[in-house]
Amino acid sequence: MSQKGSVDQQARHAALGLTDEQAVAMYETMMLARRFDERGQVLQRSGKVNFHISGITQEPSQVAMGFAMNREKDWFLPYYRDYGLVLTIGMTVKELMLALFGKGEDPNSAGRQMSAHFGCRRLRIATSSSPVTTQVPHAVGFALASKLRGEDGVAIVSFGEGSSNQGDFHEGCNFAGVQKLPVIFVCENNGYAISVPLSKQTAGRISDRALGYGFPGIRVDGHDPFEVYRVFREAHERALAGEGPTLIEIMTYRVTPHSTSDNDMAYRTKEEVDENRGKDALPVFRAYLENLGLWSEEREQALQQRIRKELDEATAYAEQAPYQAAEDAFRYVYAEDNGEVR
Amino acid sequence: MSQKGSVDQQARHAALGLTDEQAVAMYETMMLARRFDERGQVLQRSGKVNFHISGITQEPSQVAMGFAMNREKDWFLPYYRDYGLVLTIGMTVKELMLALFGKGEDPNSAGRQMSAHFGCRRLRIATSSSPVTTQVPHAVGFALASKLRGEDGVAIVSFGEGSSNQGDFHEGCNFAGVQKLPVIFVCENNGYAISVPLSKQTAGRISDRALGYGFPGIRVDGHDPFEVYRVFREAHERALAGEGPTLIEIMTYRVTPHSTSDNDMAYRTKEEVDENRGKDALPVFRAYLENLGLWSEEREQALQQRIRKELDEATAYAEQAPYQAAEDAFRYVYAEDNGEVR
Amino acid sequence: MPVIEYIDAIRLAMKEEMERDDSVFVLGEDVGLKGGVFGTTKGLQQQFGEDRAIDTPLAESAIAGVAIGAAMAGMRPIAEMQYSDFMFPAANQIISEAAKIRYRSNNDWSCPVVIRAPIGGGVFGGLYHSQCTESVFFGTPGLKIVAPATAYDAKGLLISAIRDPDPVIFFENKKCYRLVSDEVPEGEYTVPIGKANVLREGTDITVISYSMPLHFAMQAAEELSREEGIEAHILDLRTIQPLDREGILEAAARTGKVLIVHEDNKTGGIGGEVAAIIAEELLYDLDAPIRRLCGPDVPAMPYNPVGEKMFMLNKEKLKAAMLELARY
Amino acid sequence: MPVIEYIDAIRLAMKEEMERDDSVFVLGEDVGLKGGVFGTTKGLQQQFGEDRAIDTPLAESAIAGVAIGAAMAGMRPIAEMQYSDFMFPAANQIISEAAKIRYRSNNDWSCPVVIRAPIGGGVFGGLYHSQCTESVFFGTPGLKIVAPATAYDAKGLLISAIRDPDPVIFFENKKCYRLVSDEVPEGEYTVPIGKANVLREGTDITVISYSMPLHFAMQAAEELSREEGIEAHILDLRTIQPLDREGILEAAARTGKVLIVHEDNKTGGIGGEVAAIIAEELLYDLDAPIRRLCGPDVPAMPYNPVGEKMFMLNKEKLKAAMLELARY
Ligand SMILES: Cc1ncc(C[n+]2csc(CCOP(=O)(O)OP(=O)(O)O)c2C)c(N)n1
Ligand SMILES: Cc1ncc(C[n+]2csc(CCOP(=O)(O)OP(=O)(O)O)c2C)c(N)n1
Ligand SMILES: [Mg+2]
Ligand SMILES: [Mg+2]
Repeated sequence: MSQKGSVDQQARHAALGLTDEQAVAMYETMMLARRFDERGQVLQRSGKVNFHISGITQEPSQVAMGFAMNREKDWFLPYYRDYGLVLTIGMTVKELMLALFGKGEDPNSAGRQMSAHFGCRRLRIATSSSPVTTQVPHAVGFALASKLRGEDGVAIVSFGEGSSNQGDFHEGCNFAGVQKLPVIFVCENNGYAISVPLSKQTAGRISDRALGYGFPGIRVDGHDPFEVYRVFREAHERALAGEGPTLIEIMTYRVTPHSTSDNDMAYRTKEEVDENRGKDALPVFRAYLENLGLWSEEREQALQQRIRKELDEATAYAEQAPYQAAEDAFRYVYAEDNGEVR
Repeated sequence: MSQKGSVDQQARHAALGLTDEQAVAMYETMMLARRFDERGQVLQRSGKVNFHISGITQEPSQVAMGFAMNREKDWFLPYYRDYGLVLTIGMTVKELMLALFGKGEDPNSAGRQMSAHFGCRRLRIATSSSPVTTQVPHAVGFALASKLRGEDGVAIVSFGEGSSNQGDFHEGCNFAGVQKLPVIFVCENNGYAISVPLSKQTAGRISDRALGYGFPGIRVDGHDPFEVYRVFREAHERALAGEGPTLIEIMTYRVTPHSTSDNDMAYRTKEEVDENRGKDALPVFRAYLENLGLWSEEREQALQQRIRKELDEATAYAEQAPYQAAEDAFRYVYAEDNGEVR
Repeated sequence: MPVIEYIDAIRLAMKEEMERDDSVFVLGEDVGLKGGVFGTTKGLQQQFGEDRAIDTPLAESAIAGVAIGAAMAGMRPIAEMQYSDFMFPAANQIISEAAKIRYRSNNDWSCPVVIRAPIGGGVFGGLYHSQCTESVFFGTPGLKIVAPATAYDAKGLLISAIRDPDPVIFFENKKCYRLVSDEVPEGEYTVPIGKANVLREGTDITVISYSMPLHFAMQAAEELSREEGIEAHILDLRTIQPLDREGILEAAARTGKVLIVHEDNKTGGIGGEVAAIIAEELLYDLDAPIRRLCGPDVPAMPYNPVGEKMFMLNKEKLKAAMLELARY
Repeated sequence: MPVIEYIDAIRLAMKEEMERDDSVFVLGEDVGLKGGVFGTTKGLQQQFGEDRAIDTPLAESAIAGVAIGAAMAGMRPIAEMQYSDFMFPAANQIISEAAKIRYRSNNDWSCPVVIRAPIGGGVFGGLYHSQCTESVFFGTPGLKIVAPATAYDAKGLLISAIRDPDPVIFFENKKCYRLVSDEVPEGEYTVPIGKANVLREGTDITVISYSMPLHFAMQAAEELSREEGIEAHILDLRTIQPLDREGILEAAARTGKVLIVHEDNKTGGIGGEVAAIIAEELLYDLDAPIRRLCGPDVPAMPYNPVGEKMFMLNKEKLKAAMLELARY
C-alpha cells in the first residue's frame, strides 16, 4: 500500500464502500491477530503449549478478505494460518487460546486437534483437518448446497501455494467451474511450503490455473489490504450474481518458521526474512489511518492495552481450564442418539 | 486436412521431413488400426469375445504421434483407445488379438487384464491399469529416470479429456513442470467421457492448463494428422533440448459408443454422431496420397487384402490359443526368485 | 409383496428418499442422463432434474469431497463410485475426512453422506472392475459399512444409510444386480445398520458371510441338507462395520463349527476380524478350528474365464468347504 | 558394535545404498535441503545432489506415482510420505498401481519402490500426525509391509526393502526415532523381509507385536519376570506382510496363551489376522482365548495429553494385560 496524499487515501477505503469505523475495525483486528500470534509463540517457547503455527504478516489480507464476506450467510473454510480471518468473523481470543492449550472448552475440537485447526458451526466455519487441500472440495460442496437450496451464501476456502499442487485443488476447482458455483478459492502464496520454495513447488503461476477451469484468476499483492478487499468484494459479487468461482492468489511471505517445530535457517537466510518483514502491511495501515486522522498514538496505546488484557485473561483462563475428560475422548465416533430411523 | 493443389500437398509431408514411404506407412497403419478395431466390434457382437473398446477416427492422430516418437529410446504410456499408437510402435495384430481374446500368450497381460490395457516391455510400453490417469505420474517418473540417467528418451502419455480432471493429471503435470522433464502429455479430447459431454467435464480448455504449470499447451485438430505430427515433433525436440514438457490436446470425436457395453443413444443423437463420422481423416489421407500419385486403387485393394489376411490369421490363432492355466493365475504376485539380498 | 431385482431395490430406495426429502441428491459419473453404467440411477435425472442427479466430472476425490462438504452443509448426498475399484482416488476424503468429521469437531459437525460402490466379480471385468475393496475401509472408526445380499436388505439398508447421521459406505454387489430378486415391500421401510440376520437355521455348521457368496452358501446348504442331512446355520452380516458382535457370537455358538466366507481376498479381510472376535470370546465353545473361505491372495481377479473361475467363489467351493467342516 | 539411534539407522541405510547403487534416490516433501521434518534424510542432498534427494511439490499421489514410474524404468526410488497420515492421497497409486504392476503384466514389468512413512503417536501430533495406517494397506497382495522396532532391524530391513524387486512400504515409528538405540553394525547387512524375530524367550505367555509397543512389552516382561516370575515369550513380527505364519504359530504354541498388541486401532487391525491364523491352525493348543491389546476404536489420537494417554499404549497397560493373561 503506497503512501499517497490524504485526499487520495480517503478515497481509498471510502471508494471501496468501507466506513471509517470499518477501516479502523480492520486495523484493530489485524493487530489483535498479530498479538495473539506473538503470544502463541511466547507460550510455546516458554513450554506452556506444545505447538504454535503462525500467520504473521499474512493477517492484513486475511482480515481484508473477512471484511469482504457476509458473516451471516457465507461459509468459511480457512486454513491454519488464518487467525486474521477467523477473528474477523467472530471467533474470540479466548476460544483461540483454549484451542492453543488443547482444552475441553475449545469450540474448534475440544482440544482433540492441534491448534489452528479451525471449525465452529456457530460461526459457519467448517471443521478442518491436517491433510492439506481436502477443504477445497468441501467448499465446493458448501457452495453446491447453497445453489441447490437457493440460498445466497458464498463459500470461501484458503490454502497455501504448496497445497495448491494437490489433486484436490484441481478436482475441486474444476467441479466448481462446471457448476458455476459461488465459491472463492484463496491461495495465500507465502513463498514456502515448510522448507520448499515456490520455485520447487511449481513452474507456473497459481492464479493462471483458473483459466483451465473457465473462471477468473487474480493475483493480488498481500501487502495492500484494500486491494485485497476490492478483489474479494468483486469475487463475492460475481459469486452472488451466479457468475461462478474466482481464484485469488495473495502474494505474501512467511516471516516465521513454518511452525514452532521448524528451524527455517536450515533452508533460507536471515537477510531474506528480514527484507520481507520490512514489507509488513500493518504499520503502513496504521500510518494510513493516522494520516486521515482516524487513528492516533493514544488510540494505539488504548488498543494495545485492551488487547494485552484480553490476551492475559484468555491465557489465564485457558491455562487453568480442564482438558476433555479421558472417558469423553471415546465419544462422538458416531452420533450418540443414532436410532434406526430418524 | 484441407484439399489443396498437389504441389502444396507434396510440400506438406515432405516439408515435415517425412519421406513418401513414411507417409504411405502412416496411412497403412491407420487403416490397419481401423480394421482391427472394426474386427474387434464384430467379434464382440458375435459373442466370440466379451468386450471391445474402440478408437475409431482417433487413429490418424495416434499414428501421427507414434511417427513423431523414437521407438528405440522413448517410453510409451498409451491409453485404451490407442490402437493406432501401439501398432505404429511395433505391437502386432496377433498380439492385439491375443489380448482381445484374453489368451495366455498375450504379451500385455497374458489375458489377466481386459483388452486394450496395453503394456509390453519389449516395446517400451509401460503396463497400464483401468483407473484412469494414474499413468500420468508414471510417465513423469519415466522422464525423471531418463534425466537422472542422462538418457535421451522422452515419455509420452495419453488420456481422455474426462481423465484430465483427475488429481493425478494436475500433480503429474506440475511435477514435470518443476523438473523440466522430457514428457509429452496428450489429451485425446473426443468430447465424451462415457456419457458425460465435455461441457460437464470442464468449463475450461484442457490445453490452457499447461500455463499454470509453466510449459506450453497446444490444441491441435485431430482431423489433420500432419499438423498433429508437426506439434509432436516440436514437443519431442523441446523435450530433448531440455526445455521440458508439452501438453497437447487433440480435438477429436468418439464416433462409437464408449465401449461395447455402452448404448450411446441414451445420451446423444445419431445425427451428431453421423456428422462427426463425416469428418473422418482416413479417407482424406488416402485422397492426399492419391493426389500425389503415392497411392492407387490397386494398392488400396492389396492393402485391404493383406490386412484381412493378417486379421483372419490372427483371429484364428487367438481363438484357438489356450488361456493361462489356472495354477499360473497365482503366479507373479511377487518376484519368484526373490532372494533376501540381490 | 412384489418380487423385484436387487438393482431396482437400490434405485427405488433413492427415488423414494428423494421424493421424501429435498436434501437428498445423487452425484457421480454418468449417473444423470445415462442413469449409471449399470442403470442404478435410471430415471432419477428425468424425475428430479439435473441438480439432483448430477453428472460430475471424472474425479472421484471431488465426488466424495464435494459430497462431504454438502453433507456438512446439511444436505444428504449419495455419491456414486462407478466401481469400488475406482474409489481409491477418494480414499483420503473418505478416511481422513468423512470418517473423522464428527469426532474431530467434538460433535459440532457431522457428515451424513452415503457412498455407493459396486463390488464383486464374475462379470468379466478383470483386475479393475471386480474388486471387493471393503477391507481397505474396514477398521476406520467413524465409517459405517453395509453390504446387502438381498433386494429386501438393499432397499432397507440404503434407506437407513441415507437417513443415518454418519457416513455410510454402501457396497452393492454388481453380480447381485440382476441375478438376485426377492420380495420387497412397496414404500418405505428400513433395515437397521449394525444388525446381522440369520438366513437359515441349522445345527451342524455355521456359515458367516455377506453379499453375493451368501447365495452360494444357501444353495450349498440346501444340497447338503438333502444329500447329507447336514444342516447349516447361515448368518448374513449385512453390516460390516460396526460388526454385530452378539449376532456373530450367537451364530458361532449355535454349532461350534464356523466357516467364514467372503469374496475379498483372505488375508486382511473382514473374516480375520470375525475369526478374532470368536477366538476372543468363544474359544471353549468351538468344536473345530475357525475356517475361512475367501478369494485367493492375488492382487485381483483375472479377466480370462479360467482366471476368473479360479478366483470366484461358487456353490461347489462352498459346498466342499462346508462338508469338510461338518465332517471335522 | 556402535550403538546408534533408530533414525540414524534409517538414514545410514539410505546413504549407504545410495553410495552403492546409482539408481537409488529419495524423493518427498522437505527431504532435500532441510533433510526431512524429522531429519531422517539429513545430509543426503548435500552428499548426492539435488537430483538424488529431491524436494518434491506437496502432492503425495505424484510422489508415489512418479516413484512408481521411475521404478518401472529401472530406478530404485525411496519415496517419503511425511507422515503416514498423509499417504492416503497416494492410496490409489499404491493399491491400484504399485501392488498390481507385476501381476497385471504377467511378470513383464516390476515396481521396486520403497515407500517410507512414519507411524505412531505420543508426540502431541493429534489426530493427523499420530496415526498407524498399516491396516489400510495390509491385505493388499503385491505389497510388502515392514515395521521395525529396533535400530538394527530398521537399517537391515530398509536395505532389504531397497533391494527388494517388489514394492515395500516401510513404516518407521516416529516415537522410536530418538528413543530407541541399539547396536548396529557398520556397513552393509540385511534383515530378511517376511521373518519374525523372537525378542525374548518365555514359557508362560506369548506376546506378538511390531513396532514401538514391543519396547513396552519388553519392559513389562522384565518387571513381570522379576516381580511375579512370569516369563513372557515375545515375538516381533517385523514384517507385517507377508506375515511369517510359521513364526507366529511357533510362538503361539510355545505358551498356549497369546496376547497380540498394536497401536493401530483394534478392529480391522493386523491383530485380527494374526488371531485368525492362530484360530485356524492351533485351536487345540491354546490355553486361553486370544487377546488383543490395541488402540481404541476411535478415529485417531487426540492432541491433548489426556486424550493422547487414553489412546497410547504404555508399559503399564501392557503389564496389566500380560498379567491378566498369565493368570488366566
Ligand atoms: C497431505 C499433506 N501432506 C503433507 C503435510 C505436511 N505439511 C503441513 S503444512 C505443509 C506445507 C504447506 O505449505 P503451503 O501450502 O504453502 O502453506 P503454508 O504453510 O506455507 O502457509 C506440509 C508439507 C500435510 N499437512 N498434508
Ligand atoms: C478412476 C476411474 N474412474 C472411473 C472409471 C470408469 N471409466 C472408464 S473410461 C471412463 C471415461 C473416460 O473418459 P475420457 O477420459 O474422456 O476418455 P475416453 O473414454 O473418452 O477416450 C470412465 C468414467 C475409470 N476407469 N477410472
Ligand atoms: Mg506456503
Ligand atoms: Mg473422452
